[in-house]
Amino acid sequence: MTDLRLYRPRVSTWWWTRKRTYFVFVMRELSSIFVAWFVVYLLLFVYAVGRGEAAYQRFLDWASSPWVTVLNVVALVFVLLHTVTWFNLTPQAMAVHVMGQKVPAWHIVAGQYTGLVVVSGFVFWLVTR
Amino acid sequence: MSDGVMRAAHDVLIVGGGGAGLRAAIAIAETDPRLDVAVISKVYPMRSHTVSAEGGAAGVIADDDSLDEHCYDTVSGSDWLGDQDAIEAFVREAPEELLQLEHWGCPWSRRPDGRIAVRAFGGMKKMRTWFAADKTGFHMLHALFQTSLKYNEVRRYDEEFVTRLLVDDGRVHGVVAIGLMTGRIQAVTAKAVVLCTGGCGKVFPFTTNANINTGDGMALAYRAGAPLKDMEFVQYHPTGLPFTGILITEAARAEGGWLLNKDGYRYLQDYDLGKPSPTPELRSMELGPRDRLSQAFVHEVEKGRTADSPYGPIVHLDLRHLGEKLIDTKLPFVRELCLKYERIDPVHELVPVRPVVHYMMGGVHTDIDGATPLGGLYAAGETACVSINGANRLGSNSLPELLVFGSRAGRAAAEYASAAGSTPAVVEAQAADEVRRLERDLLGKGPGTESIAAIRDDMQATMEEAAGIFRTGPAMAKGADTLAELQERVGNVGLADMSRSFNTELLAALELANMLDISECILEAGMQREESRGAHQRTDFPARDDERFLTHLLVHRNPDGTSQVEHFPVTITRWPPGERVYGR
Amino acid sequence: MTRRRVEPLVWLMFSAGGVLAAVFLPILVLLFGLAFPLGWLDPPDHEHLLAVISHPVTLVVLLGLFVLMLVHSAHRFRYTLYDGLQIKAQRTVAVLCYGAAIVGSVATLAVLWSAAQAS
Amino acid sequence: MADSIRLRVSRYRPDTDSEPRWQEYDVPLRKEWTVLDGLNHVKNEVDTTLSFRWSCRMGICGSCGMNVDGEPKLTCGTFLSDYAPGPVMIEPLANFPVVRDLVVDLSDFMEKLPRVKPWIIREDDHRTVEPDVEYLQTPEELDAYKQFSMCINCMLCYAACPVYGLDPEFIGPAAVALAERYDLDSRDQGNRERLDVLIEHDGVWGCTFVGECTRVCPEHVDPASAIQRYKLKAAMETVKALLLPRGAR
Ligand SMILES: Cc1cc2nc3c(=O)[nH]c(=O)nc-3n(C[C@H](O)[C@H](O)[C@H](O)COP(=O)(O)OP(=O)(O)OC[C@H]3O[C@@H](n4cnc5c(N)ncnc54)[C@H](O)[C@@H]3O)c2cc1C
Ligand code: SF4
Ligand code: F3S
Ligand code: FES
Repeated sequence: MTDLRLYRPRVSTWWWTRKRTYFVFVMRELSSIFVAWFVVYLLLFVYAVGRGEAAYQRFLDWASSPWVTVLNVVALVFVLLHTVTWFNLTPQAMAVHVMGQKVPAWHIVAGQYTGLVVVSGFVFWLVTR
Repeated sequence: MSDGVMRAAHDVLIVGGGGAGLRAAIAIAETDPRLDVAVISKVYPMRSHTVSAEGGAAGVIADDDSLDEHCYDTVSGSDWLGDQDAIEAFVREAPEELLQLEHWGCPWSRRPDGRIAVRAFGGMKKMRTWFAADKTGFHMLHALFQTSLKYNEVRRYDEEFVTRLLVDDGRVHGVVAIGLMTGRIQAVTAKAVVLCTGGCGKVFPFTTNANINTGDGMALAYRAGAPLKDMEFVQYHPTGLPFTGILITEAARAEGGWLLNKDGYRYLQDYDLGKPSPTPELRSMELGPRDRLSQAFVHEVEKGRTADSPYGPIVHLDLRHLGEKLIDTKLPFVRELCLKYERIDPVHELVPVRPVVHYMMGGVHTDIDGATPLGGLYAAGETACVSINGANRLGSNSLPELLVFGSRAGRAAAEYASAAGSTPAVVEAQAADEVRRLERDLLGKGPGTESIAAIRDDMQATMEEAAGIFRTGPAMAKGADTLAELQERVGNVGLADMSRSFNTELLAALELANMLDISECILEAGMQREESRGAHQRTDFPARDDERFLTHLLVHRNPDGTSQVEHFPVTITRWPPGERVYGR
Repeated sequence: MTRRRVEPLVWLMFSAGGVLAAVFLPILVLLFGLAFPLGWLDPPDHEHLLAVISHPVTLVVLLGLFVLMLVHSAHRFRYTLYDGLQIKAQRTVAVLCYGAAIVGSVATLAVLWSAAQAS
Repeated sequence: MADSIRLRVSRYRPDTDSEPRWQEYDVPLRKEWTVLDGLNHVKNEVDTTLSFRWSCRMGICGSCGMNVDGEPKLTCGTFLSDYAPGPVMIEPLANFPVVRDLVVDLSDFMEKLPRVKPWIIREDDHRTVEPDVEYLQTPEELDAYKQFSMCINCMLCYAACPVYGLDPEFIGPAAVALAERYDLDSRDQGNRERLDVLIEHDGVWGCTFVGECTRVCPEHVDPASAIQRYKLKAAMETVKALLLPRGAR
């Protein structure tokens, strides 16, 4: 009788650099950092607004400093990655039925982009009015 | 056990985890939950060859259908060689079994009102073939396998290869098996053993069958002293893809596909199979029985009316007129297979096809309850010959056969096991012998002068030559001589692989030995049957001869390894032998 | 009855946060992160902003938005640490991630509340 | 087209090797040859000691999965010509313990599968048929679960899923797809029982929706979808249980 000597491969720490799809996945997940960053940023913004005109102005000055700008550009890229991937995955995550018929995936995706446009328009209107 | 042969003991041991084996296991678990049942299989059950079945399973359910009509189609399809008592039981129980499977979750295709849908099939006068699109066997097998998981009492030995039956005094007491992962050889004893090891298509070079279909169960039974029945009847399916031998299901023709020769002519009309009509007619033309269609192909080759391909002559299957929608709903797998393996889209193009070895009508001789003449040994499924298929099986009769006779054999084995005594001590010595044979004569032997693959190729070529769609006495005799030489040569095979773990070379050697024995039986029986009936067509005896051969042939193994053929009466109940009429 | 577990609820919040982040963040980052500070657009005047922010509806909306987005990112980051860096101290990671989200949520409440009082 | 192609095959023999090593073979390159045909050529003509699983050679038995150039593939449906001029790297399926050469150990899945109760559960648990009574199911009801019933247990999805690679406790894509298959079957009433299993920590929650399982699935089962849908269902059930305490369902 022989004992089984199984070879158990180890997953390397860098597994996600080996394949494009894995890499995109990890980038997608890292968008979470920038989501958190922007929540913090917005909080600082609200805080400044609450503190008065001068604080608000100081905030805007700080926000236009190069490093904050760079951070926000990167954040925008990751946030867009989040939006696109999230929209693309939604049809997989839920099956929507309307009158017994399964709604085709592209309808759901298109619906979300419509939502994006409407929400963006509304926010834009609200703050620039 | 002495000699360090590991041992496990059960009440009933089922060899094979395909449709028949799993059905038997569940039947036993349901009959008597106290019985200790085990299933041993050389592949994981869901890999068994039942998974490949495409077209469907016949069972009378439609309002305009009747049990008698299914019986008659099967009897005439068998060229009157099927046992009519078995056929009647089969036809009666098939719908119940199929419905049972429906209750176990099989996703049968449905009619708009939610009832089971049925389709036409070759040689059947009514629409009675249940189907799950064109992956019927896959869905049936997975439904059975998954359902079997709920019976905790069913023990499984997955990926264990049975090499021998343990027999004492005309009774079977278990098996010896090699665990593939560990290479461990162990004896598994049981009060009753049910062989459900499937077909043996791999004895031929060009077959729809999977790699595992090496007829192990037939060889095991034969060597243990149980006779094989009707081995000369090998079914050629008329529509296999060239090169791979992948099956294009008969359902493609049942849905309205045409067979065309190189001139685009529906040639079947020249072979007494009816007149062409635009929509499919039951028991006519493309919906004739498989033996007749395959024979017609050979005649077309002789007339020079087939097209050429790198892999021999072909004809065309035309599905274009069915339209994309029908193909995608009823025959999606056919389209997928054509696209992948032929790079052809059947929606727009003709599919090249040729006859291909598909099914073994013969097998281990059993009675209507799956019992073989050996005490405690049962068989069911393609490895068994009950027989309902006689000289030619009708498409879609095999899947329900697995269920009906799987259940029956399971129940009978359970009953036998409940009454049987304990395992005699002599089987220990036998098991030890077998371990020695495997370890010393095979694993320990070292390199030899012959290669497994070369002998296998020669065997397959010999069988195609000698036992093809048309046969002659002299060709079969010559084939038998070649097989005898191959039996010699196989003694000089050595194994380069001496490791224990997953030694597939050892398996190939054991399977080759099994296939050689089966090949000999096929030719032996073929030579004895001096007539033409169903799938056994002899150009030197072109007519059916009910006087001499309305009988089964049983091949027994003599102690010296030679074989001996015996006649065994066919049971006729209500349908006296008549002419097989199709298309009229 | 199903055993009560927190995973499903956290996951639900994660998903809700994901949806909100996907539809709200692009425009918010664009406007507040880049366009206003860099002067691509004239920043809204303080009074208008204060009015919007201190409106009770805005308060509730922003609170929901921020909290859910924080949970979203905490949850996602937690699994990124598990899988991407194969961090074995899973419990610690979870406590830190969700802890941060909770701290952030409390801060959100405080900031929003004080801003609302300011007007 | 060149007339031969090189296979770089991962070999591991537990009797002698402590870890896998590469071995190269040149095989004929023919347009109708699959990777499996190449391996069989090696097995029959070149090196009889190479071990791998295969059976149906038509993409339905699920036994021939291997990593081909790093992607989990059914080798019987993967053509050598797509990798010309080569070499083609052939490794055992990733994320599983290797038994020998290209053969991996599937016991983990075989143990997990029964946990999700992949069989029809009925309150009136019939063990035998009532003759003539069929459970009706309309084609639409069939379509609801059909896709998830196509799984051939080939394990490509497990080989592709990094989460499974990192945490073998994770029940994995195919098992959840099969649970979902029965949940969505109009004949089944076992949702509750399966939920109790999948709502556990090593059930669906480990999945971070990498989506690779779906991308590599040869049968278009879309297990990623099954898992996310399951999460939604589990979450809804939990909310319901919170809002309606004491089993008011
Ligand atoms: C391509 C194809 C399509 C078909 N389509 C149809 C159809 O549409 N309708 C129809 O009615 N019929 C069809 N058939 C026929 C039918 O599928 C088979 O006859 C049937 O599935 C055989 O089932 P079985 O249970 O007897 O054996 P299998 O399913 O072949 O199972 C055999 C089992 O035995 C085990 N085994 C074998 N040898 C050993 C050993 N030495 N030790 C341990 N275990 C062993 C194997 O592991 C396996 O589990 C088709 C056949 C083919 C090839
Ligand atoms: S879900 Fe797809 S990839 Fe996974 S085992 Fe099933 S068939 Fe294979
Ligand atoms: S790849 Fe793995 S993480 Fe989820 S979506 Fe598929 S199971
Ligand atoms: S050999 Fe069956 S799936 Fe490839």
